[in-house]
Amino acid sequence: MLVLEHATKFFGAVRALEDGEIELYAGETHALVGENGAGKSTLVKILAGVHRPDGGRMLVRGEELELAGPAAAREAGIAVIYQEPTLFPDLSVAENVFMGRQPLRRGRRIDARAMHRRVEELLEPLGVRLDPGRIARGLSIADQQIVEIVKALSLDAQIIVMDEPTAALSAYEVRRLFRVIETLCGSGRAVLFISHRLEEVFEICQRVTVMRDGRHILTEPIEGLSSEDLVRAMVGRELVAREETDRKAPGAAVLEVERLTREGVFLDVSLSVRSGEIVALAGLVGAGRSEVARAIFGIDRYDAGRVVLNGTPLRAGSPAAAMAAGVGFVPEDRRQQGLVMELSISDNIALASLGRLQRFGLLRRVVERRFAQDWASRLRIKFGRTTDPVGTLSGGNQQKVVLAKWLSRRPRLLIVDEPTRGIDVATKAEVHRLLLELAREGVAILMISSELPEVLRVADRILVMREGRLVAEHGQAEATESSIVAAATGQTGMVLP
Amino acid sequence: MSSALTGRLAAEEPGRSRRLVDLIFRAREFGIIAVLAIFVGVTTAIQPRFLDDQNIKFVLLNTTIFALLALGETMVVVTRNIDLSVGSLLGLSAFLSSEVLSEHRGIPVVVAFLVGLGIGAGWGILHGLIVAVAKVPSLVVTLATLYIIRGIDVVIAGGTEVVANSLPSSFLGMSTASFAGVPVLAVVVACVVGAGAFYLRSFRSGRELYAIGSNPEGARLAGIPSGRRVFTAFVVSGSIAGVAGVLWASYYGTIDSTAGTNYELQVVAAVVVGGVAIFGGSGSAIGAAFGALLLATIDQALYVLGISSFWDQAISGLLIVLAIALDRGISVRLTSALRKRSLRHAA
Amino acid sequence: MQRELEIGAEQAEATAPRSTGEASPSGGRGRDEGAGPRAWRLARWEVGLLVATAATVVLGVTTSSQFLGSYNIFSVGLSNGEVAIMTLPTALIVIAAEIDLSIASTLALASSVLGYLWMHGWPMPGAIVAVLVLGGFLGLLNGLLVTRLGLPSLAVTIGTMTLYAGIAEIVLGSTIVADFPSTYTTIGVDAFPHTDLSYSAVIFVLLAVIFGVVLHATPIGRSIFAIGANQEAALFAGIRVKRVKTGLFVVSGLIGALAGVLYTLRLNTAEYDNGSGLILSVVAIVLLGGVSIFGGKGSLVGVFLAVLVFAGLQDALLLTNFPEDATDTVAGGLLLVSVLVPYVGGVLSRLRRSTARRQLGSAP
Amino acid sequence: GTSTAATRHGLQKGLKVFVIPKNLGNSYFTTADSVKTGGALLALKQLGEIGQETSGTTDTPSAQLPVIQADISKGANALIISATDPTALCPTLEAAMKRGITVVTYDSDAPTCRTLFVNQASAQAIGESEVQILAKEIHDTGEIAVVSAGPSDTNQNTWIKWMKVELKQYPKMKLVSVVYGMDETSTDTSVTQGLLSHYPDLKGIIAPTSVGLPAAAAVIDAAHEKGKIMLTGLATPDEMKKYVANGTVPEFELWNPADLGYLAAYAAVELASHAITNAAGQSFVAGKLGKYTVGPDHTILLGPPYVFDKANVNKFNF
Ligand SMILES: Nc1ncnc2c1ncn2[C@@H]1O[C@H](COP(=O)(O)OP(=O)(O)OP(=O)(O)O)[C@@H](O)[C@H]1O
Ligand SMILES: Nc1ncnc2c1ncn2[C@@H]1O[C@H](COP(=O)(O)OP(=O)(O)OP(=O)(O)O)[C@@H](O)[C@H]1O
Ligand SMILES: [Mg+2]
Ligand SMILES: [Mg+2]
Repeated sequence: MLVLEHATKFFGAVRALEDGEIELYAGETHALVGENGAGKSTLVKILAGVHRPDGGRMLVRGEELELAGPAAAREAGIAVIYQEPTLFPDLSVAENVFMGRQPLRRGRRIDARAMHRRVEELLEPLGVRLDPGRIARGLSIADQQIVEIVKALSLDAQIIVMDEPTAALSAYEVRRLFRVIETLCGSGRAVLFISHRLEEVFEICQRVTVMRDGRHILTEPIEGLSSEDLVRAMVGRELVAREETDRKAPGAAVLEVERLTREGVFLDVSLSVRSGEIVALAGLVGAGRSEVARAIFGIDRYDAGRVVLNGTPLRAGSPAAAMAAGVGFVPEDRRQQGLVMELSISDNIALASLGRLQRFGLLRRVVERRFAQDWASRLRIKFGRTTDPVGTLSGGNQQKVVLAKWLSRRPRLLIVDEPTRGIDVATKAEVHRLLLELAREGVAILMISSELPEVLRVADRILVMREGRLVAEHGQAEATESSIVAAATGQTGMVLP
Repeated sequence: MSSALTGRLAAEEPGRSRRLVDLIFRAREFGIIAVLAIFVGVTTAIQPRFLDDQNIKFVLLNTTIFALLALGETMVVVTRNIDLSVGSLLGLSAFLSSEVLSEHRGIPVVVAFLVGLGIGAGWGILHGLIVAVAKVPSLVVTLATLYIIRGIDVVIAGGTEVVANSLPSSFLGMSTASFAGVPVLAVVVACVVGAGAFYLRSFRSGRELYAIGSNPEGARLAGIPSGRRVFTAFVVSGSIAGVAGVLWASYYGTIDSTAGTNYELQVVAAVVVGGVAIFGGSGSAIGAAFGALLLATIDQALYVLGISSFWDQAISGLLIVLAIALDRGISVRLTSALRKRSLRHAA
Repeated sequence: MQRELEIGAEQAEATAPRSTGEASPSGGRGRDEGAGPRAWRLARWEVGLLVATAATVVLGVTTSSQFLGSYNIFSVGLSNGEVAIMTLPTALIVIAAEIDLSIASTLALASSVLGYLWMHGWPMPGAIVAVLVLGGFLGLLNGLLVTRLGLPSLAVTIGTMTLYAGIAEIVLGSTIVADFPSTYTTIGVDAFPHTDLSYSAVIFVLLAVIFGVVLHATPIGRSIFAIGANQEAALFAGIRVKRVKTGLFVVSGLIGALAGVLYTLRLNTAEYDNGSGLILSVVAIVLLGGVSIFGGKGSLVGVFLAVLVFAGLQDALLLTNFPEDATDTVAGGLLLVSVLVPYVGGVLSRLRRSTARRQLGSAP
Repeated sequence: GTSTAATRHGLQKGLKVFVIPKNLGNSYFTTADSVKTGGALLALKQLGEIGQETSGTTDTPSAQLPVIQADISKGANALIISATDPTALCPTLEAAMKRGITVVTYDSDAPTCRTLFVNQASAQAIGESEVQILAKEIHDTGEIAVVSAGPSDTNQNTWIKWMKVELKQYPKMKLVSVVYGMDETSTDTSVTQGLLSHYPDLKGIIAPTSVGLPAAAAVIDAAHEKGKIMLTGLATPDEMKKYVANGTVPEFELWNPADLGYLAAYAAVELASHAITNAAGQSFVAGKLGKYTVGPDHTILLGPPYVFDKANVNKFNF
């Protein structure tokens, strides 16, 4: 149905794609996997007509095509759901779906009624209730994803590309999405599915393409491959299995949260984290986990309850106070919240420690540089120079910079929100190793993660949130994926396949 | 278990909350109409003559050029851009178009409009190109041309002025003509603004302007020809400023190189007061026109009330601040209402 | 700029050996580019301005032998001092991705109030202090509206620009106060002792040094850059975003009021419309100085040079009998050229690179 | 006796003389200064001097000051200036005089820091005659208002002061308001509209500003109020021909601005050549205008203001 051969793409001097290759058949779900920066998104953007390839050719239904822009790709029946949602927050859901293709009435006017009707028709089979007339601002990430899918459906596209659609979704929503994908393939469409979660790839896809460093490595039916095979192809070397570290018994409570409430977001949340302990907060996206973390760190205010650190109540609404009390916070959105992309690697690492890098009010540059250098090498960050803008790093290394920024403050409590979102397998393992090591050194860790295997592997204790409330607590030993999902969704009978 | 939270959130019925949100949405225009009504009401209570024919006519006449410029500015602002050159452009067009009429006696008035339109469109094209192709921030571009155009005006005018006596009376009468007591020009401008608002609301390319302002990157990915749309918005804004210059000349009769100085800030103020978000994506041409009407009404009300005109600026300034604060308040409420609804849907 | 230069040079040595050990996928890139070219790229804007400054001086000297004469230097400083002073806080605010369009109106209000207080028998030092405090409050109001209510500063300060100028009008009305004591108004007549510079120019230079150090060498300065580049990330790094921003607006108000005092005393006239129209020059100079309107980028060296270019060019044109306001045209043109040059440069280098690659591709 | 002798000695040629109106782009000053209209620059040309008109485009001291300073830097021998604000300009003008530059003010004076002031008409005469013209038109009765320029404009304020004095002679005429149109056509229009709306019984308006009078006339004309509200003031004849013809403004006044500039130029050259001093009683011949004598306070008076009406307005072209 679609063939892309020898695609190359340069960004300035950076070769993002060297030999991109993909082949899609009707009715198949095809996985595209690879490490961070392997060039997956770049390949997708070439298919979408966003980037013009510097070389290679593309065949759609046997015809050679050169895409002049996103509109041309749409015309060719290719719909793309991008890694970052691309909605227009000020426009209605229906307009988001039909932007540029709104149904018209006499005199080339937009037929709003027909547009809303169409959206409702498209939503129906997905089993989602969404008001087509509401503006997109304030939609949950899952709902935003739904709008993107409806957009693809409305195009009646034969080729649907999804760039990490599950990265921001919880298990329940992933189910919903998979049902949709199955319907799509059933009707003869081709789906290109990108994900860092290999278990998903095995579950939904028939064939897989692996990329590394901008090159095509292999394309094979998924049957007969093991996840080790895939990982080996992605990284190009064997992964050393994580040795089970023996954990020390946790010490005194570092963080105590008492009946924390923020109207309409979370209610009556009480939890504690002890030194040397890793506590995971699991739940669906939108359950309010990030909000709890943000409230603890002082980004958001809360309406009731209190946060106690090492026995002392923490002033609400002040990240500075939280930091002074020894809290570090790795936020969920690396690009928006974790890093200042324009600043250099070293500036970013030092950003939370400016207070101690000064003397007489002046920053000490030499100390600052050595400091950044030191932490960068401790976390094995791959970089050219510490003065390079942090935006030039791959996703995983960016995440390590965020970690370095906080570890360098030697926090007593580290809150990590989705620490491995959008990170490849190898780096993910390294992050896990780091967290475990920190815990061994006595740091208390509160981890929010939507990835159940990660939660099960790393956490000592697992708390589950649903609709703004804590609904369950599991020790590491008794927790299973299904028990957590059951608690998170409130559907006690549900079992993962 | 979670009944308290979901129960509270589900309390609103879908139908009702939808209606509520729609109402709040429309209220962004209602708000300004309400302020206008209150203002007119209070002024009239103090000074009943505020609502007499002649005064209404004055207000409408003073609003026309202003509202026209606000329409062009709205088209630019919804795309997350700004056009600061309109005041200078109006001045240049006013001078050159009236000079053509006064130098060549007997030339048809339409020539003046062509001259004005040509000047406006020409500069609009330049702005559009620089912003859309070279991707230079429009604030910087139009700030620069604000100076440049005014300077050209000063150099061309060189201390001379066009006086009413040298202009054909058909030209001068045009802006003040009225039919059944209603200024014709006001009606024409109302129609133009209406058409502009209709275009922005009901045409694909109009909606795309909003999309560009709402999420520029998303617009690119959606295949919207952003460059072309933004370019068009600047050309329209420039053209409108050019035509407005001709109307200005017709209205005031005496034109020197200072016509329209600092007018751009008033136009932006009207647009902001009218509920157009300064960072794009929302707002309507009707709202902006009402913003212009409100500011013009306040001006006139002060004169009519005999309040020292020294108060005029302070009051419009206060109004601008209040308007954006109010608008912000509404949109925060709106967002949180929507978020709660989406939480309920997810449940 | 100096900061970048310094790091660029030393960092190259420090990092290169260590990073060679890493199998960095993008590591090959840029290693061959030495520190020199990199620093050069960063400093390009300032170097461009330096060239422009030199060109201005050459132009000035060729048009008039008096251009570098002490009287001319004095009068250039005198006429541009207040604008120059106002560019400093404006630069910081723009780097923090906000804008303060009300600073020139603060000047007007400060001038009005100074006149009002003097007229009503306040002693001069008391009146000046009161006016500076007032300026701080006006800035605080802006800051609170922006940070506490979350309003866009462009809109807020368009509003307060009108509001403050309006209050100035109410305070003084048609009154003109023109009998300030001559010990104060001497700043409009005499140069600063032992120099050819006006008092306002000397104050500008001193403030520029202070602002430069704060912006480029202190944690606060780093915070300003971080806030401007990504406010949310700055917040998540524990930077007190609201406080820093509010502080910047307060400083802006304070400096606006200081400029108002200087303006009033220099002209020995308090009048409500003092300083109207200056805001556009202030913003134009800041942007010309290489400060990004989107925030996060800029240097005070650039702004300082832009002040020199702006004032020098304006004066050179005056000496050639340009109408005074048409000189603004040239400022506008300069601004436009300054934003178009990087674009044209970008197009050219893209062209060059793509030809280079094509050659590379055909070579093997 | 000495003065006539000095004139015979002849004047220096090649003097650098700068003419600095309040602002550029103002037709009144264009008329006063330019060669075409027979103003200051014509006189300088005839005398063989290097004349040049320089100023800003807004009439504020902060726009005028850099221009004056630049002129000093350019090596001026004489400045002919209409002062936007005496106090603000004085230090600079004094600096100029200290450097031996002759400073002649015209149109608007800076009493303490100039060599000579060439006065277009006595303020008292203008204030009185404006009131008299209006009184004639409204039969000494009714509410009247003034549309002035800026609230701080010295000339207008002095004239208004004398108007108020003169009004004491007309007990049935009541000055109800002074409004400020800022010498911007659009503001003049708005304030005049405001007057009409606020004072329904208004009988007359005096607009002693060349921008305000035509703007006010246009409003009255458009509002079909002519005949009901009488209007007079100061403006150049070209701008007013239309309104004189259609009866909106039956009579208005002005001196000949070109003559004012012409006279100021002669005075400046005489002084700069040391042909005369600025002492009272010194006299000289100002070309086509004839002989003038320096009066008290180092001033020269151009003459009485000139009244324009239907009969004579079309004879003038400025
Ligand atoms: N617009 C751009 N400008 C410069 N470099 C870019 C750009 N987009 C991508 N790159 C670079 O191209 C390479 C491939 O990036 P791409 O986004 O395709 O990776 P990916 O496989 O999608 O990674 P991830 O799993 O993190 O999403 C990376 O080195 C990246 O830094
Ligand atoms: N992008 C968004 N825009 C607006 N509201 C959002 C967005 N994402 C989430 N919300 C709202 O915020 C609240 C809590 O969401 P939050 O993202 O904190 O959940 P979470 O459990 O932390 O999920 P995650 O898995 O992303 O960490 C919900 O009311 C949700 O609707
Ligand atoms: Mg990607
Ligand atoms: Mg979250």
